[in-house]
Amino acid sequence: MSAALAVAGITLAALSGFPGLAVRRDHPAGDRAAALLLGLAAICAAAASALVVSGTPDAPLALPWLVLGERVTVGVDGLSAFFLLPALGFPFLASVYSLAYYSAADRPRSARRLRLALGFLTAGLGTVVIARHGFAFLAGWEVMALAAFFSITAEDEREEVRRAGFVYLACTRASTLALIGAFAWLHAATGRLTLDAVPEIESAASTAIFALAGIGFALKAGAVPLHLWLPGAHANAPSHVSAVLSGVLIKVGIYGIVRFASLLPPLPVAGGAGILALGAASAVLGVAYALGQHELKRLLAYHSIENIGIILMGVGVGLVGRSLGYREIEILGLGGALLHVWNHALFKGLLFLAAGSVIHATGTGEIDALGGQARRLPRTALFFCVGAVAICGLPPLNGFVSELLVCLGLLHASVSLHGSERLIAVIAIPTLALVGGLAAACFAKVFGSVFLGEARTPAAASGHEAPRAMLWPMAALALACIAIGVAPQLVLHSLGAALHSFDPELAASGPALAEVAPFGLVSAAAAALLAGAAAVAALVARRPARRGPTWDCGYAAPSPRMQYTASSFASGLVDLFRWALWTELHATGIAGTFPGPARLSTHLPDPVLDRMILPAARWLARASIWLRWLQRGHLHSYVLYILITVIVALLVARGEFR
Amino acid sequence: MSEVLNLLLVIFLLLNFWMLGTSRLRAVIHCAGAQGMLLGAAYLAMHGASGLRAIALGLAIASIKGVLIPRILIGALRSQPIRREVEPFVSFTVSLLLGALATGLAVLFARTLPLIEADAGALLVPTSLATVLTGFIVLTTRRKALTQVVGYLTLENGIFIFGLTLIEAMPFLVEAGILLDVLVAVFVMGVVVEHIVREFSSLGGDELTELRE
Amino acid sequence: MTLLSVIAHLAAAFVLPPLLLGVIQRTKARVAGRRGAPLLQPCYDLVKLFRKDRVLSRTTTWVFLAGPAVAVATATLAALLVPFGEPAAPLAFQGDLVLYAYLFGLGRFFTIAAALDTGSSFEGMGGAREATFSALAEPALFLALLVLVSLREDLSLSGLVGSGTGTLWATAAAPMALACVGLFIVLLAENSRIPFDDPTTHLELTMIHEVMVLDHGGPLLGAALLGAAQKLFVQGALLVRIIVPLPDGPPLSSWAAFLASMLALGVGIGVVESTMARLRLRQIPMLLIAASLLSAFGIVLVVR
Amino acid sequence: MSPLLFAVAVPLAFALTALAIPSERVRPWLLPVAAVIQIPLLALLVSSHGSPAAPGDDWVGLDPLGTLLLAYLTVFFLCCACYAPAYLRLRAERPNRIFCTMLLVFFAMMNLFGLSQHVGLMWVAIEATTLSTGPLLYFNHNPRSIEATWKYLLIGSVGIALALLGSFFLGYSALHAGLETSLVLSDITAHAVDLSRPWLRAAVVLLLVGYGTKMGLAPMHTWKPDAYGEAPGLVGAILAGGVTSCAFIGVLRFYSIAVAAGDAGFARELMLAFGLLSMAVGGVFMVRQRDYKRMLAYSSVEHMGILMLGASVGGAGLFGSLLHMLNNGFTKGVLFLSAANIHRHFGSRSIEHVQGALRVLPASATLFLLGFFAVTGAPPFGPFLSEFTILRAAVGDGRIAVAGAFLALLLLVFIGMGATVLAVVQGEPAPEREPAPARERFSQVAPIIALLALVLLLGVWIPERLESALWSAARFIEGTR
Repeated sequence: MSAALAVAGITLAALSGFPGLAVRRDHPAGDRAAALLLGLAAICAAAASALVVSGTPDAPLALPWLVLGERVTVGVDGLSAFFLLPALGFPFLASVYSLAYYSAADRPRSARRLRLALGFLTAGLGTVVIARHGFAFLAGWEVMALAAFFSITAEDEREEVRRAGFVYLACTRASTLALIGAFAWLHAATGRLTLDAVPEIESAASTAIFALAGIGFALKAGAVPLHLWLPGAHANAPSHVSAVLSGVLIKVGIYGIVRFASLLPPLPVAGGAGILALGAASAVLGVAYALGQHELKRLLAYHSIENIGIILMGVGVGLVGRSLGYREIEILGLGGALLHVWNHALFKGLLFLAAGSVIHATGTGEIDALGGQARRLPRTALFFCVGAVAICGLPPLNGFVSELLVCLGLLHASVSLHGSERLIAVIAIPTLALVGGLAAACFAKVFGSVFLGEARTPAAASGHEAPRAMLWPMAALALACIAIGVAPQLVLHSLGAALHSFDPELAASGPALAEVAPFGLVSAAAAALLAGAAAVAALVARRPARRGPTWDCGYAAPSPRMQYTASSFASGLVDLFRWALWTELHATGIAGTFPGPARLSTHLPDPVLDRMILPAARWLARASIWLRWLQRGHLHSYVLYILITVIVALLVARGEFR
Repeated sequence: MSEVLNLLLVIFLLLNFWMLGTSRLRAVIHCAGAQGMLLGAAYLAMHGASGLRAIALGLAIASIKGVLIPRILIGALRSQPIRREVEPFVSFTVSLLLGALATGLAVLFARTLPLIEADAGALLVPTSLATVLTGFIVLTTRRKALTQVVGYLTLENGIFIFGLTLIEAMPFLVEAGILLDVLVAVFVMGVVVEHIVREFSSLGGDELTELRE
Repeated sequence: MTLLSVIAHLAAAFVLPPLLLGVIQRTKARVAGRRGAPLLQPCYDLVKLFRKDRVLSRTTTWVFLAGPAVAVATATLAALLVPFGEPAAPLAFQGDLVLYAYLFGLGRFFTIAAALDTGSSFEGMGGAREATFSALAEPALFLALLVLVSLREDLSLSGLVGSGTGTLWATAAAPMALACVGLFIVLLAENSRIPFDDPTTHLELTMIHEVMVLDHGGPLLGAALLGAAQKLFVQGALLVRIIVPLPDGPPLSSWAAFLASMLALGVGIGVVESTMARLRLRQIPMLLIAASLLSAFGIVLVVR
Repeated sequence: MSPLLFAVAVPLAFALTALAIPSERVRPWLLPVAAVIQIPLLALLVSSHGSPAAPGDDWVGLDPLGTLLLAYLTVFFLCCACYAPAYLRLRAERPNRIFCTMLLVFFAMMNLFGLSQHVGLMWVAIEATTLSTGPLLYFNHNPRSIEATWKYLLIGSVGIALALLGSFFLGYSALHAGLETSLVLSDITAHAVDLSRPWLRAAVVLLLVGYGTKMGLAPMHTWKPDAYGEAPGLVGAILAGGVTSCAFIGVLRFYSIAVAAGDAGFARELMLAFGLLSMAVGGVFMVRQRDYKRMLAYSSVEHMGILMLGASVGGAGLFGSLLHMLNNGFTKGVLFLSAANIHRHFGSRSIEHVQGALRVLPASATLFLLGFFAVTGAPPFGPFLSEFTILRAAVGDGRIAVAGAFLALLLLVFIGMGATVLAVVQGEPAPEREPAPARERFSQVAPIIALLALVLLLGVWIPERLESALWSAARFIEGTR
């Protein structure tokens, strides 16, 4: 039943772009129909998830025919259900948002195409998470990846969009190829392609499969150093697409890692420790690079890398726990990681949507050109603030709950484990703290520079509140952030079901999630915090107020240009990490007694894409162009190639003969 | 009979050298034509006794390869009034040396392959291979399109010599089909050369390097 | 945990922090040779501020109000996680040390946001510094706590310090000492005390916390100051509970011991502030990193 | 005279008719008609010929390979032929008498190749396809097209001449072994074990190079970019989907002799080398390729490499290779025909002039783009299944390095090809090139959609009969029938 529901939802989603083909390009009916169909899809997904979580047994659905002798099946288990809900629910919110943000009337040239792409993206996402067979998985994976490409390049008339799209496309293909390799190896080692637990497999093959799949999934998830596509794609896609990308698309990479981990027998400890280290690196570098960014969406994109890092830390420590038989660590690590998947989807989606409404209102995403938006877009500002607090992992919102679980997992590991695993866990905890601190600094910077203070440019001064269609999805996401933060018990069942289908032994012998996760007291603390802050605020605001200019130590004629900019705000930390980040500084120095105007600007190129991959690609392209010399148009040389080939081949054949 | 065949083959080899050594296009074409004649003669010499069918085929080879095809090529040559030299990339001396090398290699190669006793003394296999290699030399060192057709023709001639050993295995129709194919190939190439002459006002060569990379 | 002790704890969380400030100020005055303000002066100031009307900048929004409000709320909640005079805090669960750290993060976030809300370049500068240094203080705090976690194999603050740390000092004095030094540095940094910042100045460009609340006045300033004082008190209390193994006994005696230790801490901070100079801004990260390294060394000693 | 030759005679009759018909408008319709008639004809022949697994000892016959090839060619030619009238209407300025005639002759010769069981006859047929496509390439009558035609003819003829020499060697190897000389495939296979090894090896090498030249394996691929670039899109499609497949089948037939002789190791090594080299050359030359039709040619080189690689792996790899032959053909049809539409509209093949095709020609550009994804092995299109099968076989065989190289080269190809394809379809058309808004005709797009549908279908559903036909062909080659 739940598999059928999921398939129905996926079908609805895939079809969501098609009604719009029947009406004029700039007619709003297409947008509405797409939102409606995606809404129905989300309902299907919710129903399917609910059925699974409530424990209704489900039989997988199969294609009625065999493909190359393989029975291609789909089915929904707890883990699938956990990912299915955001996969189908999130695009619905994005499509509602796009009613105003990317309406057919405003963008008749690309709205249609984007609707189609978003529909297929949703369908692909859904298919990946419910696939029970390699073929279905890969098909869904590629549909998702390609549809995402079309979504990213919706505004392909811009050069940088095309470039970002191409980088994405190359990366996603690399990831698909790695997965194809993994499945091929899986088949070679076990003789089947189904995504069911593999009873026995050589450990070398198991490691190879997991490594290949891990490369593929890490590319999609955007873990450092495989994150190269992520910032560009997120920054250049339409904002609601960025929200979907960051909210669900990159999470599919996490789903894949978790799914493959559950598929294979417990890995050697080094596997989990490696993921943990990878996660820590992603988290630190992601947030450090985010600090140096000047563009709102690119900054948010680097935070996605950071959060993927946190998730991977959870997965890593969970897998270490699984390998060594520590159930509590496994539950806390993986549970925290999975919960963070949801949470990150919620708050990062919220942040991207809010960023979109700032861009919608002012036409720019340059942080240093904005300012003072809280008075022009008060609701958006509130939502962004919720998202910012949540993403920093601060109580009383949802980000805290999941980070707490991950951190608890690490703390348990640092107490219970021995040897090098213990040391890794011990190192990971302050890393997590550092990441939290940096993230808070970064979001204080963004929130302050964009929404608070005075508008720095006329464009920023012309801002206006977003239309209702954009506000509702944000409101829904913000409410969800608060709900999970204040009442994490809400997700207990979904999370438990996901964990149990990850490792059936947990259901049999492990402690319950509710026993190890202090949800009750967290919930009480969160509620107390909200109530306390409200009470203090009420107490303080009791007194009457007068309005005046900003005092600013008595300097009464401040101009908006004098405000502390985002770049200055971050410069302290960026300078501190300069040895690792390789910041590019462009400065006109101050010299002489009466110096002229001076300028200082910083640029933070991506370490992997801009400093390694692109130069290498350019070098390779030059080398390959040099090889073109072989095909110069001279027929004589072509005939000579044939002659040489014959001779060499004859020699080879002769050599074989001896 | 084997002596007659060997004599014909020696002439064949000499024609190879002549082809590499001469600078006149017309002479090169005639060389190829003469080889075609010799081929027909060799065919008759080997299988003429086996029946009417073989005689017909031998005559067909001689007339097509020896007469018709040179005619086509000479016709293509006539359509262009200027520059009837071969214009090789390498000097004629080097061409001849290459030819000698090719012949030597062919003999060596034929030695390494086991031959049936009937052919062991005969020059059939070495001549065939040497001619094939000569065809390649003409193809790779001569500038003009027309010379390359001749090179192809020489290559084919070499292969046909080898085919002489296998008459029994070939149905008549297949044999005729092969011959027809060669004829058509040369015909089509001739047509193309004529078009090249018309488009580029030359027999082609350096002009034909527009398509690259 | 009785209701009474919860109320006592809560009351202590509100009343004692200004007193601690008073002790520090009095100590500094005494060391400088002055008589100093009365011990209750910070309390008087707070009461006075809460009675005032508010003056708000036209630039500001609700965030300006949220800053002080959240600061007080978070510090109070954090206070509930740290045992004062009893073996356990009113609120304790496995992993509450994470909540403890993140609560201050929340307060800081809103304090910085409120500073930026004014659009003033001074306050932006203060916010930037606060963000920078606290980001570095965070891992130092966790590392120091990890020393205890590794020793105690417990994940709640009450579990770590509630039943006395005497045995730890007996068995692992070196790592404990390292952790305490690290924690003390974090305490000074987080609360903008000398050598990180001079809380008595208001117009120097080196300020961190004080400059952020430049535009806050009246009850808003009162709340901000109260929150800051609570933060100092709570973090001080944690340090004290680690250093001083409280005797098992009737609540009154342990409370007394706790108060005495807090008094000593106040005096200690006062002495530090009187005898040391403020560091140059560029050296502050070094000190914080040094704190992290001290604790990390402590952990290495434990884990090995 | 075998009744099978009707499959050759009927298209030839149509070719004569085409030569005779005076109307330029009516003549192109002969192509689809001939293609449609082929369907029942072939069905009849296959069924009346009985089990296709038993080839006759005649020099025409239907072995599993031939059956597979003919069935594939019929479908493929049908789609291309349906495109022809629309295309030729666009090119009304050029007379199409020779074009239609030669296309039908070409079709007949491909059928003949599929049917031939005699090495010499195979040679005649494949050479005839070369010759009949010469005039097709020259359709545009400009200097570039004559250059391309010239190179195509000469390289093709030289290559195929080597194949003839190889065929003779094969015969000689039987002669040398004292067997009754026969160049009928089944005879050779039957006595393969006794053949003279050195001659057999030399023969297989020459045949591999010769037929490899027709396939366009690197480094004998040099004619391909020129020919595909200059040929009309329709001809490009037929070359890339038809001739190369015939040549591949030819290679497999000779490979099967080596297998039957129990001496296939060297052939496998050579095929692997050719395969990897072709993939690499295709990939390298696709990088920064500015001409999108030449790019398709290099893609074809690459896919010929994949076919070789799969065949060299053997077993399931061979099966995957045969499946890939179909997939590659259909996908190349999609790509060439949609590229033809784009080329027609923009009047240029260079990505400097052709941009923003998605805006101007939404249907054709979308098909081009989807074709690109399909041909680079994106699931769920057919080429994915076949490439995956090959990869799986390679890994299963323990040839990890080969599998790794395969994957790496696929990535290189994707990146190289993607840059060019995206440059064509994305962005805004250059303002001075903003072409007249022409509606894409249904007849211009429908055949491409049909081909793409086939490609997609083969990715999700392989009919049981097709699967068993592929398996029997693979087993036929490896002698495990």
